[in-house]
Amino acid sequence: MAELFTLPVLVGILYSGIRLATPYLFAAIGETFAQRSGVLNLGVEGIMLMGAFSGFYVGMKTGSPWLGLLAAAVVGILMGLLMSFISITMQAEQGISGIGLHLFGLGLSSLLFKTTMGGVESIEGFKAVRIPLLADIPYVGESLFNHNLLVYAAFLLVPLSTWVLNKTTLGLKIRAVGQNPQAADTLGVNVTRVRYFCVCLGGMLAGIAGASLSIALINLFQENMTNGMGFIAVALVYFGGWRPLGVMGGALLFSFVNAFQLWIQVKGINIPSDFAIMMPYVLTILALAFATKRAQGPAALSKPYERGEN
Amino acid sequence: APQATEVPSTVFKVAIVMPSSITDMAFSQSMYEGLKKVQAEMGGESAMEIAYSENMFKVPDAAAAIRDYASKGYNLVIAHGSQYGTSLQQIAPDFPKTAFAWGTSLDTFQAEGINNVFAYQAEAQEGGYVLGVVAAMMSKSNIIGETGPVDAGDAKLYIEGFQKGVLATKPDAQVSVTYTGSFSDVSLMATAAETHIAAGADMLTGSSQSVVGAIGICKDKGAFWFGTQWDQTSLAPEAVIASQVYDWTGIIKDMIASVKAGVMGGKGYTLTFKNGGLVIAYNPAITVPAEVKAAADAAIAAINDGAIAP
Amino acid sequence: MKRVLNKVFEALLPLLAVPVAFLIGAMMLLALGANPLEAYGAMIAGAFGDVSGLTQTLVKATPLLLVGLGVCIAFRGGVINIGGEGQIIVGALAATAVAVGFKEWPGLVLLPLCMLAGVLAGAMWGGVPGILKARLGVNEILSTVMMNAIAVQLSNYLLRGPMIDPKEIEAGTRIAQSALLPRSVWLARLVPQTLLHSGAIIAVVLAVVVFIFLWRTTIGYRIRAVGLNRDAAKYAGINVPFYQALSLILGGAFAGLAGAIEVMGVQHRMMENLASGYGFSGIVAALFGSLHPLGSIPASVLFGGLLVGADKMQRAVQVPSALIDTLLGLVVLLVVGSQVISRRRAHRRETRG
Amino acid sequence: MTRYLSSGRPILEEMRMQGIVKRFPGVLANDHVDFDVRTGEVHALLGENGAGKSTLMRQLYGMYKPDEGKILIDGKEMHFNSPQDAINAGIGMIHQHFMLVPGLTVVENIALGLKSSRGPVLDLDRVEKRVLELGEQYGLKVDPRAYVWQLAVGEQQRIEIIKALYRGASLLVLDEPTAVLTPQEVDDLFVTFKRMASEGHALIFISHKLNEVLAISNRITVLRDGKNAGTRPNENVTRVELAQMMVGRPVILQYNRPPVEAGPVRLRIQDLHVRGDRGKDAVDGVSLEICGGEILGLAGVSGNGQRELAEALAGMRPVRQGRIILNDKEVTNGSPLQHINVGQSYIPEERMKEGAIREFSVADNMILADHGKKPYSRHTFLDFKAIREQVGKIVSDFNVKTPSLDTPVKNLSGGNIQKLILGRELSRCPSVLIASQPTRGVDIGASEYIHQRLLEQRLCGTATLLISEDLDEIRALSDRIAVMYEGRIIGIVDSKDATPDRLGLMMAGVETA
Ligand SMILES: Nc1ncnc2c1ncn2[C@@H]1O[C@H](COP(=O)(O)OP(=O)(O)OP(=O)(O)O)[C@@H](O)[C@H]1O
Ligand SMILES: Nc1ncnc2c1ncn2[C@@H]1O[C@H](COP(=O)(O)OP(=O)(O)OP(=O)(O)O)[C@@H](O)[C@H]1O
Ligand SMILES: [Mg+2]
Ligand SMILES: [Mg+2]
Repeated sequence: MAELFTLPVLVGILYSGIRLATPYLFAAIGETFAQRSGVLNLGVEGIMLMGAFSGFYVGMKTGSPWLGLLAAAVVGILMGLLMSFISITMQAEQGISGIGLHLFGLGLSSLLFKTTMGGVESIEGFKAVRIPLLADIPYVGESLFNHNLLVYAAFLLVPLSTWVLNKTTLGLKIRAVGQNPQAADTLGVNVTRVRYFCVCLGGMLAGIAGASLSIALINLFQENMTNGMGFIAVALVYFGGWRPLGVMGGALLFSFVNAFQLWIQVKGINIPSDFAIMMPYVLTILALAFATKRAQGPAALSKPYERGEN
Repeated sequence: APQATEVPSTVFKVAIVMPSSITDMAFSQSMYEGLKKVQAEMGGESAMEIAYSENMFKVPDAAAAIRDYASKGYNLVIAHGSQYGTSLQQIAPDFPKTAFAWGTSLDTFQAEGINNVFAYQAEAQEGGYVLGVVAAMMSKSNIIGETGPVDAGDAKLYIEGFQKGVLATKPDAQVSVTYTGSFSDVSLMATAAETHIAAGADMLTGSSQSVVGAIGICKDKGAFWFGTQWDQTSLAPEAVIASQVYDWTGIIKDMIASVKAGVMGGKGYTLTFKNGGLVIAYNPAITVPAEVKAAADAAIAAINDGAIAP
Repeated sequence: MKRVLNKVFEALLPLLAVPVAFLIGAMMLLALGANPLEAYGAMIAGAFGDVSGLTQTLVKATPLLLVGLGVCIAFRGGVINIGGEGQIIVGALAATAVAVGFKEWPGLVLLPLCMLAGVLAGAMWGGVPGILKARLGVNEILSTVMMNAIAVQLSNYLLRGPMIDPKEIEAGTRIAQSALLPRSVWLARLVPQTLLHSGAIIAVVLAVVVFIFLWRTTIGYRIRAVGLNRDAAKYAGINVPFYQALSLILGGAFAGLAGAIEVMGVQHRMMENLASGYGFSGIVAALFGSLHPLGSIPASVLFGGLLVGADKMQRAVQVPSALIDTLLGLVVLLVVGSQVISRRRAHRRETRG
Repeated sequence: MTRYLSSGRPILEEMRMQGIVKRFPGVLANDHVDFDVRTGEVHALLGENGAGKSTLMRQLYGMYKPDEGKILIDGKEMHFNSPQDAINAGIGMIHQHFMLVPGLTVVENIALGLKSSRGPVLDLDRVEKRVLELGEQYGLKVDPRAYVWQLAVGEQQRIEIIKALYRGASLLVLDEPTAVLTPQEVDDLFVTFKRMASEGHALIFISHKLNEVLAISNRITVLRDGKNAGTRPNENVTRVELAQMMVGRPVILQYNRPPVEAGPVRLRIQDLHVRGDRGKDAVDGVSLEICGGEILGLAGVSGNGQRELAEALAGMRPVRQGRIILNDKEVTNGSPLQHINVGQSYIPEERMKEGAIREFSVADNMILADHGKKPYSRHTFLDFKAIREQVGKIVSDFNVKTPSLDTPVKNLSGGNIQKLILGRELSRCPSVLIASQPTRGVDIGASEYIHQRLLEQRLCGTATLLISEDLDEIRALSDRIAVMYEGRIIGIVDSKDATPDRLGLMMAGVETA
């Protein structure tokens, strides 16, 4: 065990954990917005796949990861619009709409991949940007400040979204709509518009989350490459108590433990690999079980709003 | 209702049912492309027809597909996954006019009185051993990383063979093995590669369709990769040194010839260096020193004459 | 009578969205160079057109219905169980372990014991999130998602270690699957030469039982009360955390049974990917059935048929299998999206009446 | 020529609703109603529970669309698709059921939907300053930084009023704004309303309290069964006439309380300490004893610990210190079920949230606490025949107006839900009854009925704790009256000696001998 607590290992965990956390952060913060406005979107995974594909495809065809990112964001918004239309305008049960959206995204992304590309290819995605002075900090500098732009962006999203939720009129509307849409409605807040906005924002961020894999972290697309990340991201929203900072805590915990369990295997510690692989899942549950403060979710979460029905 | 008789006898009809997709750059693609090659040799679609069902990870679905193809009069139905064996054993007796094949296994169920099943298996450990020799000789750090999906089946054979090859060449080399617990988790596979590299590995290998994630990391970090099942050079010409390629054409041709001759099963095939089913494909863009290639060839020769049993 | 007819009509109305989904699918098929008429013909014929298709549909519908029943109970109790995947896996593992471990025992004892093992394992897998929620307020979406991943790894471990088929070790292939279950626990085939097994009957009977349980017993009453208004239920002396946990446990028990029945009726051994998708498809089936146990019966058959038919279609016109997921996704989206239309119709009808 | 209010908004000369029809499943809530209000007047709207008052006003505020009829403002026909449209037309509304977001602070609730002085960024300090000013000006005390979920209903009502004042509408609809206020607060509020009217606002005022209606309004319209039963100028009507117009029969406005032999002590509370939502002791050492056959009234301004006391007595809120003894059995920190099993009934203050399940049918709601007992169930199976029989009886005894026993409770009017809950709790023949605000928001006919039932219950030996802010009600029903102030019982007086003045002083925290 002692060999796990050496400096290179800890530095390695820090580096890998931050990278692993990036797609979770984008997706989970997007989902935080959707849920704070009262919409449970279980389709994050499908949106991520569509974002990953479109980001990759456009990036590959144009040679510009920036255009790929833009494409992923746009496709994410479109998927968000679809979810919004079904679950907000048509007031469908949100859980099942999300599962439908997931299936749709899963299928369509592979279908497009098959018909347009036919095989796995790789591209040059976003390059690591070393932040001059900070990256020179001994030990941790390289781990923290030598990443590609999307990694930084994911972490900057945390204070930004906290600020939006708590300090802006838009954030106030989002929080109100998620808790008591009728009250917000009677004050002239357009519940539908706020929810559309949040779900589409969530979709955009989920699209970017997918793209962060395909054009920044791994630089290729493969069918079903997110492999359940979208669902973990939804779970992390609950872990984080619907607060971006908490979500970041959850994403980092999950990712650090995941990075750690790989080190356990690399160092040849003698436990079955399956149990090592379980660790992040088990610890995430345990961490939440023993957390002292538990947040209350948005009261209107997953309840469609119809005026007059009250 | 079965329409077996309506098929013009000039066209040889082959169907294949696969657990992953025809573009997985691994197990399924290797078989599918093998069929395509044979088809081309036989004179295109007028001579041989290929039908496929991909992503059949649910065994009952695969069983339904196998039964369906058999009843539609396909001459040879390939169940390309060892998990399909139990079902095949139940289906084959119902269609004595159809030949079936399955792998990876060597059990043709003749002991159970079934005579229309071929079986095939790739001796993945052979190529693993040879690539292990190459990796050991080219490694500067003498640290080598292997990463697989689940510690079982073809992946296990390959990974253990590779390890043997390394240790036979450099007994003091350090080989560490990680598993991600999933055949499709591209992202965790990438992190596993990252971890191996951080632990000092300069030569990496791995199995399953999710290794594409690991290959990208090798490219970024300047480490080298060895592929298996499929020639993975195209993904990272600067990082992939060599791949063990499965060439199923020999087996396919033999099966077709057998069926045409009226022998519907009972043969177990192996994919080995000796019969040309396994090929080491070097990446022309990376110079492998002559003595390394010589050592690899020597290993192949030793395997072929039984001096080494990986 | 008219009222009932109206209700039935309104329940079926959303199914009119299916053709719309298929229309979109048709455009995709055309784009892929396939003939939509041929494709859909194959789909419908494949799912319902002959004995083989029909039985396959029912085979698929069985786990969907069982999982769906668990989903109904959980949703009625106000908890969202998306842990069906994991619960199926552990249910199947437990049934397999018992069957293989006591294979000499007479079938009369062993068969129910295997089912019980599946039920208990599923109940335990649902119970962990249930108790965590009741005792520590851990959200069940989080814990059930995590429990799914844990179950997969547990299964990986068992199937390549303690539970691996000794024959696999002998043969050196080491395929991760268990030994074959003794014949004494195989569920009887209802139609020879097909996979349709008596588990389908068990599922339908249980649907009726769940209906009675939820609407005719005090425990069911409490579960529904807790699901609709926790505060009021609490004031009425109902132990809210207990019934929330109970609904998750029962949800798990049904999924666990689905797993047990799947190995005993279809696969006859435990292997990887046994659950894949049923946990989620069961939610879809339950919701198509308006979260009503009896409604879940036709909904499961319909959804099962869709899955089977789509596979057939893929083979008939040779399009990538991804098209199936796309199409299913569209069907789900459009069907739930159009449920509001029948709700509004009902509302209008009652307002006039 | 448009005239303007002091706030700079245009004066709304006249609002006229013509032939309004609104249907709900099984109910004709508004049946060709004509109604109008003019600048400078307070027009009161009266009617039994479920008469259609709120429905009419919700159409005016754009929350429902009328099935038939027109809404005219200054002669121009309006089509309101959302509250936003109504707000734009100068209409404001205080809703009967609070439209507050519990997880937001008071200022956040007030700032919601308003333009911020700092563009997209909130400026809560500025809102807070203005809220404090308004509170000062109109005698509405609030803590702007508290979370709404921490507040008692009375405080929530004040926030609703401030919210409306802050927005400054030309036409203000007040749907039962006084239901949860103390008499003093009501007096202060009326001063405000009168001033607003004299400035040129138009006000619509809904209340079940006839004296309030007579005190404030210029004209009075009575709705009965969705129809306009008549509009009268204030000067020409009396309480009795109004009551008769509403109910269709004479209403007793005075009760007689025959003396009852006090039985054994049934509820004993000893030095009880209970934490409030704000973390401090909301109940701070309360001791009380109530005997069988006795009604103990608990008066006090809302927010002085009554809610927390009631919740602790129901087993819903942990007791930090002290004991609760029910029928000689200690139930301190016992579950609600334990309380129920010892023979306690409870009528919660927040009825929609805690007293009933909206989606459940009338029958299902009736058996909420007793579904596990005979005759409702046997061996865990519910007995529907027995349920329908019993429930049918309670429904007709308590005169609950419902289309059927299978109607979801959410389709009943609030007053009828109230009767349903009361019927349920009283028909269990409790030995101890905790009744929180049992007639709040209930029409006079129904209140009369509820009061009579409470008095009957007294005759058969129930010990009742009656928590109410309605001093008339407390004085009419109670044998003894305790006054709660800042978490303590500041005094207990015999109801004979409880003059309104004396109670008022005690409620303000002045101990009188
Ligand atoms: N959203 C709704 N759905 C169905 N029925 C409704 C709805 N809202 C009101 N009703 C019904 O319409 C009728 C009128 O209700 P309304 O709320 O207007 O009464 P009210 O006069 O305000 O009564 P109260 O004095 O109790 O407030 C009642 O019978 C009520 O049950
Ligand atoms: N707390 C609530 N939350 C949501 N809807 C409610 C609530 N209370 C009442 N309603 C709805 O309002 C409709 C009409 O009831 P209304 O608002 O007129 O009640 P009320 O009799 O005035 O209430 P109360 O007497 O309790 O003040 C009901 O049918 C119900 O659907
Ligand atoms: Mg009302
Ligand atoms: Mg009322």
